[in-house]
Amino acid sequence: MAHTQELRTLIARELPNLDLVLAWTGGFDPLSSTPLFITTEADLDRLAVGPMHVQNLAAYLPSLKGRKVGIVTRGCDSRTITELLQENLINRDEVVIFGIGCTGAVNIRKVRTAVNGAPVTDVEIGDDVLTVTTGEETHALRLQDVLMDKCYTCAGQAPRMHDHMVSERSGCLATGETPPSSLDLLEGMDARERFAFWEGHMDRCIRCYACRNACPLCVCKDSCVAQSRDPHWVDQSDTPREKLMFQAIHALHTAGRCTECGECERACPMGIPILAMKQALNRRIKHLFDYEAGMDQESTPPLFMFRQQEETIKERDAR
Amino acid sequence: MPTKTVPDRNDGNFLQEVQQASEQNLTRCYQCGNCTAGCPLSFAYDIPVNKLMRMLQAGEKHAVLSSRAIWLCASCETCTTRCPNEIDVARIMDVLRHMARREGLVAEAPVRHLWDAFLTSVEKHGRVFEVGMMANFVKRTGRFWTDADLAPVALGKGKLGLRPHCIEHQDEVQRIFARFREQA
Amino acid sequence: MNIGVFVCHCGSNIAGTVDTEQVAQAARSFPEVAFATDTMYACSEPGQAGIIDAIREYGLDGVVVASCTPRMHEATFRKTIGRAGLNTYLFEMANIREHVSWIGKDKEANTNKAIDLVQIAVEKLRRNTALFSSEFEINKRVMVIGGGVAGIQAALDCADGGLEVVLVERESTIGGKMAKLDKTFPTVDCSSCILGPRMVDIAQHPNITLHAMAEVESVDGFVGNFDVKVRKKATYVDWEACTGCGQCMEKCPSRKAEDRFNEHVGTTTAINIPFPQAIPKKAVIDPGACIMLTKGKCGACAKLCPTQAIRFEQEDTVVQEQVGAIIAATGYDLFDFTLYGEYGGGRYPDVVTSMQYERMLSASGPTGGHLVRPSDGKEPKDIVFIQCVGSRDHSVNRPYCSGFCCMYTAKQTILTKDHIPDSQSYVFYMDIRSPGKLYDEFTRRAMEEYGAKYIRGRVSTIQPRNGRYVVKGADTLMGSPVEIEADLVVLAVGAEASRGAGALAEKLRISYDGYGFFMEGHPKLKPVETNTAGVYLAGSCQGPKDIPSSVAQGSAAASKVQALFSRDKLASDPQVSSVALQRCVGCAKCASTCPFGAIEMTEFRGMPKASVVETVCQGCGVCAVTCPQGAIQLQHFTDNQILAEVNALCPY
Amino acid sequence: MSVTQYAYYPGCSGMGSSIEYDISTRALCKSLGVELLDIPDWNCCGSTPAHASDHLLSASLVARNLAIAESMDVAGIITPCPSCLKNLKTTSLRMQRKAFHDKVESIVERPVRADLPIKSVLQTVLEHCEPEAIASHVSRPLKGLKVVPYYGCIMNRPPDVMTFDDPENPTSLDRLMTALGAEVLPFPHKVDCCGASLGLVRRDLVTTLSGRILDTAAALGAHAIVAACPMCQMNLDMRQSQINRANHTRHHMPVFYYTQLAGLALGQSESCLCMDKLCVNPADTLRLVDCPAAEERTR
Amino acid sequence: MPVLEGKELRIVGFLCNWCSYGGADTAGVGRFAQPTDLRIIKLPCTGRVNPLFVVRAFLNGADGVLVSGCHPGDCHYTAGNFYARRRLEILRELLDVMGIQQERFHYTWVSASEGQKWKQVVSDFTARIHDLGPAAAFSGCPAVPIDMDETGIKAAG
Repeated sequence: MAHTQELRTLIARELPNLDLVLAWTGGFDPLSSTPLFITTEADLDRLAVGPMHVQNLAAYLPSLKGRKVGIVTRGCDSRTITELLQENLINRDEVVIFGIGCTGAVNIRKVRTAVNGAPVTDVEIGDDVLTVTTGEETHALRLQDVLMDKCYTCAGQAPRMHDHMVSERSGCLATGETPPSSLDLLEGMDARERFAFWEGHMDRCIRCYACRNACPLCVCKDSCVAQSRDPHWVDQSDTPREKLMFQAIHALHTAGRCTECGECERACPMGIPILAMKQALNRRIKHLFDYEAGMDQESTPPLFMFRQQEETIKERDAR
Repeated sequence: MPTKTVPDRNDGNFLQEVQQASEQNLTRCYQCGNCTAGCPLSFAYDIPVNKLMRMLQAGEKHAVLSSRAIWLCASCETCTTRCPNEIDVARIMDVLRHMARREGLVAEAPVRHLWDAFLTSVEKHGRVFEVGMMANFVKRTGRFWTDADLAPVALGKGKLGLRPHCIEHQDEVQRIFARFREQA
Repeated sequence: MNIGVFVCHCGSNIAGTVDTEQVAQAARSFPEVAFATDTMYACSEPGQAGIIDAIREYGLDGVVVASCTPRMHEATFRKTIGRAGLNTYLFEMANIREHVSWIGKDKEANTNKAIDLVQIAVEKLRRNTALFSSEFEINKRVMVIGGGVAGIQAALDCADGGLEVVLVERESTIGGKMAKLDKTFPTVDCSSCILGPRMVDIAQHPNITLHAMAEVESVDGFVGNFDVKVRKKATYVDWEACTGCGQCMEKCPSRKAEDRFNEHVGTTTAINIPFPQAIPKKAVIDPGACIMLTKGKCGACAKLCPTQAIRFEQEDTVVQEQVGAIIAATGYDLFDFTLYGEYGGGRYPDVVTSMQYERMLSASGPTGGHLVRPSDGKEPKDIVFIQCVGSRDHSVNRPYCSGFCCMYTAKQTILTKDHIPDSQSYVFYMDIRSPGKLYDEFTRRAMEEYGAKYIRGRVSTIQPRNGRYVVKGADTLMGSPVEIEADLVVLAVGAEASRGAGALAEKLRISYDGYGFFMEGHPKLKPVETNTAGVYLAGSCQGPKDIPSSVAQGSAAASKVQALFSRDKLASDPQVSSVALQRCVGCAKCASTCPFGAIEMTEFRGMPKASVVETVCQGCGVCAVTCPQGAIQLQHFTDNQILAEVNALCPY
Repeated sequence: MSVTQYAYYPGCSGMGSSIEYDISTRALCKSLGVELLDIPDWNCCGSTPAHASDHLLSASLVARNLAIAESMDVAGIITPCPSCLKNLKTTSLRMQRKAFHDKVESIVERPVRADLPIKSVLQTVLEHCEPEAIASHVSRPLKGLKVVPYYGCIMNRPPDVMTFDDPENPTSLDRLMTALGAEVLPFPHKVDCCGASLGLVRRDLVTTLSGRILDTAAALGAHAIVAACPMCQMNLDMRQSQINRANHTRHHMPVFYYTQLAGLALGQSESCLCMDKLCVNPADTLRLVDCPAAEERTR
Repeated sequence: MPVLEGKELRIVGFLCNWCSYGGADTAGVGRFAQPTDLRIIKLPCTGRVNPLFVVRAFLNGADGVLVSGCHPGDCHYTAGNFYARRRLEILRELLDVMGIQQERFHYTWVSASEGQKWKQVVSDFTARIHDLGPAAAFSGCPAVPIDMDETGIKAAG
């Protein structure tokens, strides 16, 4: 495709000045994808860009601090870069951003569910239809129905900042009515339903911490309080209580920082809609402090500052 | 003056009742006398306002409710405005009148008759019909000389209509009175 | 750990509504509790001896006392276990008096709650570690803020004791409110005659540095090592050169300057020395009134000044002072009576405040000591005094008693009679508060010997009538309203917190009450201390006070400073934050939120790490909540200690 | 001037004893761009007789009017009468408490939000038009007229309910009258009670209280009293002869509604302003306005 | 100790040492009678209150949690309660997202002199929790979570 070619050209031009470039390539089957670390021009042949290439590559940036890195970025993931810059977790002059216009990010889990888990032999992307072939059968799926939940609250397909931009901006391919997202479901519940919702999902959690490991904003690395004795926030019992406790910890640690890239949910092997918890919290933070993470490099996340007069906070009665 | 035995006062609940009905904290009163000092009608009262407040604290129900002062209060709000303890004294005077009525202890009957005449007129017409109200008041009290000297002036100036201004939905106002009586 | 639990009866204070024996019984079943007993008065000598004996007999290495609030006796018991050889931080208290026995009526519920509180104390104690203070040097200089009589006393006492003192005064002269008074009660001696010599002592004392026309700008540091920035406001006069001769005042053409010293009874010159006994006796130009500074021409004073001291171009300067202790003695302000519309709200010229009246009584005041009506200069004959103006009044948010108004009003009636023998004073009062030595006798004298007529009741309104004023009040003892026609009405205005007291309290990091008065460490036992180590209080900044009390507090604060400085080094509070290096990822979020700037970013084996400056850390714990890894922990209040308490209370 | 619509509550006296207040109020509002829409089929607020008899009854009588006004598209409810105003405002305030609100609604049998702003005509006029702006419309300045402003006891009090002007020394009428060109004398009885509510039953008290107001006004050299309350005006004006008789005084003190004097200054005719309805004949006083020198001549 | 069956519910309080703990003491000294449900954990400052302590308490079965500190502007550490205010506001929202009734959590400011206010806060909050009743506990037999299947992915066309 033309814009893949253009991207290759852009990267090739910059590559001599860079230690490596983060991009995507195809995975084990036509649905999957995997990050690609480009160090030589030869690697460029494997580069692929499209709705199936969904990992938030910015997650790798903090660990590459100190090296000169190029990164291919779409709109939502660029917010992560902004947030990382804001928290001094990366340096702007060490990062070269290759911006692409996003055409929508497919939730592979949704596709696999739609084809009943059958091995996928081919995927074709039409205008707003994903044609998936499983052996003899073909499934025409409405792209809108199989996007990642984050796409339903998309704030813009193009990155908020970039050094190079692929000129051909396709825009999101999906059209039509948005199906109900997990966030919609969650917001529609009352407290008891929500509690049962989380208990149910947490019961399935296998405590693999893939959600945390995938999170680009988790700074704790190997020092996560979920697995320490000092402090000892979470015990090792396999109960929804402890697993929900961990999710609360992660939600508060990323409160006002989470850019809703959805890596946590994408990484979850059990398909637990953890992103919805963060989206819901973010909505409320936006309402409280008129703040959204990853929008402005110069601002400060709401929990690391205060105002003496908080106009939006009203004192409440104990009654 | 008879000795009063504390705490064997008339009615221990009286203070509570007044406080509840008026939503005021009467225990705050420390007898500075500002209410009495500012009251334009102190000169006419049998019991000065500050003493009424003291008697309330002491629970002297009968004496308070049968005082003339509570009927002479003009609701001018001076006491309320100036009370250093933010007690709405005028509202308490209102509440005392309500209670006195219920207990049948109205010391200034004409005041009560005037108000009843007024309310009767409102109930009947929806608005006050001044001439009718006056007639009703005179009938209740037999005070046929009341402002007789003013009537010709007022009539001459066209200030007293001889027919009531009835509202369209008198029944609504009448129902308000009826339901109020049911609830009371 | 071998934990001992001691459940105090506090006589019947606790045992009356808590089954203390059952509490001790329950405590024995808690993990690591080796010994538990109930005791009559844990804080008494035998009570403390019992704790020490038990520590030795049962080999206890941690103690829980369930008794009153730790704010009362935590320090006591820490010392007790220290005497028995334990680290003083291996101790916890369960507050089963203020939080249980005194507020709950149901004995079963109280006992149950007391057991819970003992349990969380035990659970916390199990995770306590021995903490050790480090020592640091003290800077043995003291700053006194405020040069009224309390501050003067504190400064002189400290200086006489050999300490270096920095005295900071907002106005151009020290002396405060007392310097404005004509006479003082109950002796009716001349105020400036007794205060004047003390003020001179301040000026001449070799140990005292005086910054007048100066305000505290910021306070950094901590007990023993405060770093204070003081803003010296521009006076437009070189005080080194000014001799205080006063010639400038005579020739100054601008005579419309605010006369703050004389409580705005009249105006004064733009260049001014407030009163003859001022210390320092230096001229100051009011930039708002000075013709040169407002219109750019005049300079009469500059031409005249024999020492060429005038500096129209002068600007504020900021000086830095290092001190080890601070005494706040910022005094009070007078209630703004214009809030009372019924008293004219300031519209009636002959309704004056008591302090204005005081200036009128003073021979060095604006009327030369002649009592006259401001409106027409005539001598008043009937003078009405109204007490409790801005005191004991909820409607103006001043429900407290200002304490000294009864006394000064009595004094003013006596002085009035002395000035105008054929005058008659009337005093509207609510209650006479005169509990000092010879105070009540003094108020009686005003009535009995000087004929002041006291009327018990408040005044509802003052209305002008034919050039005089009708004062409408009540005589509640008679049970009737009263009206008095007066020539002059004096409002005995109450005291309120000094302008800017709240802002200063925040700089000093001390608490202040809803009215702006500074909070003492304990209402009875720590009257001049604050909750911030090294900051002390003297005088009316803590609450309205008369002169003897203010002086006593000034001395008390000075002796507290002397005691603090009697050591060469201070022990730092070990309840501060500390960083577990292996967990810290160097994200610096803690450093960005620390209110004290106590966290520095350092490098450890090439990795960025947070590091706590122990002497600067105040132990609030904001950092511990900020750190996602829990790498920075507040000692004695670690995550695990608090979680243990939560888990004990909520065991699923 | 912009036009703002208000629900207008004239009050019963405006239909009878203070008809000139109602008429002159409507005229003033019209000329200043305050549009009055009568609350359709409004009923009596119950005045003092209601609140002195029962607070629930009083609130219920008021609430019916609030409910009707709430169905109109208006910026608020305004009334010229302080007594009505106090009842309307007190009810609206007390109805913020749910328990009381529900009780009242159950009696009125219609939903009442009690959330419309309620103001006096005086407040509305002054908020709508700064006195300086009004001054620019004056065609017949009240030059030479010395007046004392008499607000009455409840126009501004209790302050927590009325929340308008100063409860002890209100100045709104002063500013308005000054803007119209009159000389306003410092009047100590601005908010003192005239005793009007006792007029029918204890005339002796009224003559004492009102006499004091007239005495002071006369002693200050006032040509007239400017009133804002129909009760006060009626009391001081219609009863002036009774007061004179009781106190052995010979006051001849016209008592104008401020709306009448304002109308006059803004060029409305005396007949439109119903000057003839005043009991104490204001003709001589009004002549002063035309010709300030007249006062000199009459001396 | 378990809560007294039928009498009490489990209410945990986190109080700052300087103001609210002192306010609770003042209420005690004044013998202001209060409900007995509340158990107070003393912290130096509301700035030390990790919102996760509150989450922990709720997940462990607390029926109500109360946090109280110095009035804004009066913090002994100048800014602790300013941070706390933001953290606790966000916590309120998180609790709601998690399905823990927001009403079960309250934070307020009570100074050391406000014994009367403290009594009122404790009485009001305890009454509120009793009105709400015991908090929802983990059922132990969770409902089948809403799966992706149920979100209904339709075939295009």
